[in-house]
Amino acid sequence: MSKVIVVPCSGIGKVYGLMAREAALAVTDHLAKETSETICLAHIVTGDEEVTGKVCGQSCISIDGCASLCSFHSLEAAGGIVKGKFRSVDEMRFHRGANPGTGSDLTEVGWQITDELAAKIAVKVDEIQKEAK
Amino acid sequence: MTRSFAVLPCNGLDKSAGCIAREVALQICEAGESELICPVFYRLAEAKYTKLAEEKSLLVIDGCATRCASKLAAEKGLKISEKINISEEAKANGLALSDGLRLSAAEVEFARQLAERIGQETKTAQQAVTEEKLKFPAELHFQTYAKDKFLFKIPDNAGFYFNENDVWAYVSGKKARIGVTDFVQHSLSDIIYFTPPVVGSEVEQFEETGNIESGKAVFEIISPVSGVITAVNETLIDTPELINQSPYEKGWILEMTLTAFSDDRDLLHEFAGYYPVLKRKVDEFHV
Amino acid sequence: MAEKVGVLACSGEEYLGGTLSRLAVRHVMNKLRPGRVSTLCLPLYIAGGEEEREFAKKYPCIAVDACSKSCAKRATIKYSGAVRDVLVVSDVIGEEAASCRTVSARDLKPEHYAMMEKIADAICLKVDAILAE
Amino acid sequence: MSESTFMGVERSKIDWSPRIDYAKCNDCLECDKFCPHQVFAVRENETPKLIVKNPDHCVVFCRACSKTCGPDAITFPDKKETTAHIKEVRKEEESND
Repeated sequence: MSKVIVVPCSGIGKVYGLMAREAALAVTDHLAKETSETICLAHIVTGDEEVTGKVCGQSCISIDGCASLCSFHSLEAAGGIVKGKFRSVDEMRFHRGANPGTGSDLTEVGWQITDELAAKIAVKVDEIQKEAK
Repeated sequence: MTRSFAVLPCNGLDKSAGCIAREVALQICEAGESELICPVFYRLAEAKYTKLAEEKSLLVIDGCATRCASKLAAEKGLKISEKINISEEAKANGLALSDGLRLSAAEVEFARQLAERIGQETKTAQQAVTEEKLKFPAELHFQTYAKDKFLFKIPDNAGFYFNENDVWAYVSGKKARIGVTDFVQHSLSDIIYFTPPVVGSEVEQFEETGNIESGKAVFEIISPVSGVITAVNETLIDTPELINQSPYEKGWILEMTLTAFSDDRDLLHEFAGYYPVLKRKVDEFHV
Repeated sequence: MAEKVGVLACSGEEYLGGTLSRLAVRHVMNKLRPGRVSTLCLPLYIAGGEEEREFAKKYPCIAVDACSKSCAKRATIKYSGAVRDVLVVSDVIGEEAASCRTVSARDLKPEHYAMMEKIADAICLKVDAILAE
Repeated sequence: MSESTFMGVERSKIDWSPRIDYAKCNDCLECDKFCPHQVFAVRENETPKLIVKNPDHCVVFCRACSKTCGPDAITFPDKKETTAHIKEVRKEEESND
């Protein structure tokens, strides 16, 4: 069975981009290593045949920092079937007033929020895999 | 007939205002069908209380200006239908709150009267203001100011007024729609919370009417005009990012019936006056 | 003379080079050349980032790519026109390091930060050259 | 940021800034942490520790810092009086022009 493609926005300007990136890596490197993988978003943006071939028609999860939904839109543009749509900024609503860090470094609470997000994404990966069976 | 609410009091035990908020809440609940939301237990019983707040109209009782109960409601995405603030009520009634945490006789009486008033009040303000509909332009025309990669858009349609607190009002007849300018949304960046004002409440020019908050800061929405609030953009409670995406259209904050526009106008800019103010702010305050 | 330079990192999620490109660009923007550099979000090109596209058309831009796929460069050319210069991370720190699978900031060691600084210095050389034109 | 004018009136002619009631203030400094305009200043080892250092940096009609104040130690001038004062100054300046 093919792996679920998990793509974060990695937005460079804000901490939310880093949180999305780290949540994606936690899923594809640890929590759902066997069942998910990531692909460079920059590569998807170029629209190369090589990469659209990998994404088109596949189950994907987008993890965006903010409401611009860069990852989501780029995955859709490449023909991916986005079955899970997450935003790190939404997690902040459960942590009012918390300082998650900067676009370069996360604080302890920033990592904690990122891990919570990663856990939710891992559950979604499982669901998508079960559905596929 | 007494009205029935889901009552969310601040319950703060470290101040007399909090203790009075608790007393008012208890009295309202004892007098009728209203039910209490315990702010402390809310942390553990989210589903129960969220359901309750959806079934009944929500009355929020804040003790002091910190307004923890309102903030809790906003955080949980609850729609507030009425709101009172004990410190403000006390001030309006000429009652000086004591420092002690046990209620004085005067405070008990104050709480009783307040509870009675809320239980019986009818929403006259709200009923009175639904007659005229606001005509908002189908299409806005923007002028922009670019700084680095940021584009600041300002509508130059007739009918738009701005205060120097970066809040706009679109005025049409007796009605106005209010929102924040592009400068606010750019400076705040991703807006995560919207604390709405209460429909039916009366606002004076330059009074706060709700706030919005991002990871960077809280922004008080300072009303450019005086009036009675007739509508709040409720979609912003769940999707406050609409203010970032569309501050003049989908991200509008509230509508009101104007009460003193000819006076208010003296301290408002039209596009030509606000545009240089915005430019100066953008140049000074790098986003 | 240009007053500002736009810098785009590929921020690739698959290799260390992507992580370092992202961090190095942020380092240049915040610490080494504050006020002279704007970072642009690559995936915003697709998600409708009018501001990013317009900036890239108006100001000279440098693409910082992790590998020879040059996604940042090619995406910028596709959506905004030209790039003024390109830095390929693997040219600075070597192919092997750039294609290492360590991607998360959780796993970065002092030697990775040393590489990041090397890349940042190389970006500064290019920024300065454009600003001096 | 400090704004040099408000509605065309020199900022220094408008008396709008937080007033701290030191009998209530508990030096929690939440107001200072909150305010992005450096209105307050914190002085270590001095009494009072918290002062209003740059009153003219305060955004006219903003009262947001008072809401961060647990002990309710911050108040602001009367809004109506301030509004009337601004209108008056504007009128004076117009007639001088």
